Amino acid sequence: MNPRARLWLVVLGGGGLAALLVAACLRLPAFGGPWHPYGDRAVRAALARHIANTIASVNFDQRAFDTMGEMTILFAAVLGCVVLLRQARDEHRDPPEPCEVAAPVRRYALVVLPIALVTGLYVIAHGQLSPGGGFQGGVVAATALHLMYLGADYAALERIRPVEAFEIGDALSASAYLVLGFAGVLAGGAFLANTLLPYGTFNTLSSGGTVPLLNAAIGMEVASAVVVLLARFLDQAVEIEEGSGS
Amino acid sequence: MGSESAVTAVTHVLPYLVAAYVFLVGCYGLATSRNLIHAVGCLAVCQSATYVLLLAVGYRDGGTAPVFSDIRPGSRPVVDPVVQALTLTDVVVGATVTALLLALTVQIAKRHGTVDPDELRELRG
Amino acid sequence: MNGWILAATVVLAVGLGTTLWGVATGPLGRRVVAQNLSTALVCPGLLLLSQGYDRTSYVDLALLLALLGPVGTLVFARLLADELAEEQPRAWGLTWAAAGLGAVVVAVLCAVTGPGRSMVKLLIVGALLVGGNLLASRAMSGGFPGVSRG
Amino acid sequence: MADAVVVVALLAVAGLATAAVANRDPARQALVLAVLGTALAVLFTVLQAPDVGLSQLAVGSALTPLLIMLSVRKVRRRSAHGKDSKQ
Repeated sequence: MNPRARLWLVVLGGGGLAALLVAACLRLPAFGGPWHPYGDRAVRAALARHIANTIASVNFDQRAFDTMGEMTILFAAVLGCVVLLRQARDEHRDPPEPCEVAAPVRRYALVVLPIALVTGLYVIAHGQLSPGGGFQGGVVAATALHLMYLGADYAALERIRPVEAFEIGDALSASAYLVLGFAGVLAGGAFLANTLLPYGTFNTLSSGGTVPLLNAAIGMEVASAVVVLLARFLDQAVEIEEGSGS
Repeated sequence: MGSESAVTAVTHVLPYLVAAYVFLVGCYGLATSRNLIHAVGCLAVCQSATYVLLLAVGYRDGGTAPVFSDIRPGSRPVVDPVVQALTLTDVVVGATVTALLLALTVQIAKRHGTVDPDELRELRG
Repeated sequence: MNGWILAATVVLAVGLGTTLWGVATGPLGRRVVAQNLSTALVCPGLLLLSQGYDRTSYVDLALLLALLGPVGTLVFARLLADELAEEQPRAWGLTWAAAGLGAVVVAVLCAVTGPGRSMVKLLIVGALLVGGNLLASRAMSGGFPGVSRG
Repeated sequence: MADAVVVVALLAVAGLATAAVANRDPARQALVLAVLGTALAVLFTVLQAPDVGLSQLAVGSALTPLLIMLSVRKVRRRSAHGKDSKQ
């Protein structure tokens, strides 16, 4: 098909889709309306289990099984990247020479790295209280490590980030989530049911039964997954060269 | 009076229309892209349309976030937490899917030496 | 709608409008400057929104943006170092103006909040925002002189 | 009028999405996507979803740009390498 015919097809199909979408939008409940039956029930259930952040309660208690599905997608995507971006037979590793970075940039990276790591951990730890949680905090902590690459050089990053350890951490935290789920079954409840631990005092770090534990498992899983992912991309972009032997 | 009701009518559907527009624009970019990395970026734009739609459905006028670390429960109306939880996981998982597609693109570039979908089709056919 | 949200609306409209125009057109150097300015202009907007909605927990958003926004700019400054070395983008007037806006917003909010934990958090956000913004500007105009590949 | 800030954020997202599609060079598109991520975070904040906003900031401001720029670098280096060997 030539590009012109393809463009016409896109315009035709897109136009039809646009008309249907606009028609659907006009029949949706008005934006900002007061009727949210599921939301109201979710808030009540979260408060009954002493969880201050209702979103964390939905993610790690009321719909914890869905979060397991999300975690599986994450795990599979990382596995796919690792397989796709492995070193091929006709490639060799060529460590890049250390690069020159302006002194203020280097200093900034070294100062902000620990701050960003602590912020990531803070976001994970307060997941069931204030906005935040394992998903967000994990990404922040993993991104923070890569300030070492941005502010210093690749060799420095490799020293503070042993990829094998993070691969093991990824698998361990994914299985920790499953183990916590099965612990619910063994205790006589259902898979991932939040009946294992006491609910604790409202608005404290240990409140919410198993929610903080599942949250921590997801935080570790996301952080390790992102580190492994970026490590593969950095390997390809910086280190792996075409042609066998050097 | 008439113009005022027209304004409220627009604000009542505007978020949905923006979501539909963002989705369609992303699709257009995907269909006409000449570079696979650009296409992955367009897919990210399509994904963001779903976030906008979900959160728009859950919004309540005058509501605030259902997070009770700094307000007393029941003191203010809150928005729908269920759609927020769906979107929250979607954002992070969407990013890893983007990474998977970029990995595929890098692999295609290695195998075929190009990331232009049209040139790739010629190589095969 | 209270005054805080009105101020946030103005800051966000101006900030997002100018960065949209700056990042979508023109030479590469100008686009990186615009990306850096988006952090510096949106972060005060988020702080004002948190005050306007009377939710101290929303300050976390501004904290994360102040931390990660400059990191994003560093990504571009480092991986586009070759292209940027030819252009040497400099916009110190704009950068200092944006940093000044951030400092003023943080100072006003600190005066309203009064001493306490939330004030410490606001000061951290302000320091990270202004420092990161200035540093990112420095990084894109010759912060990576020796990056050929690495 | 209370929705003015919502309308501003929505229009910014729509404009940036258009710009992200219209910029055909991946490096320039990555810059627009970084700003789009920030604008989406603002939209989520005004729609009272700070959790989602945090998620979007964490992913959109540094992680996605880094992934795209690393892919661009790999693909460019490859094609530069290919041209060298052809000459």
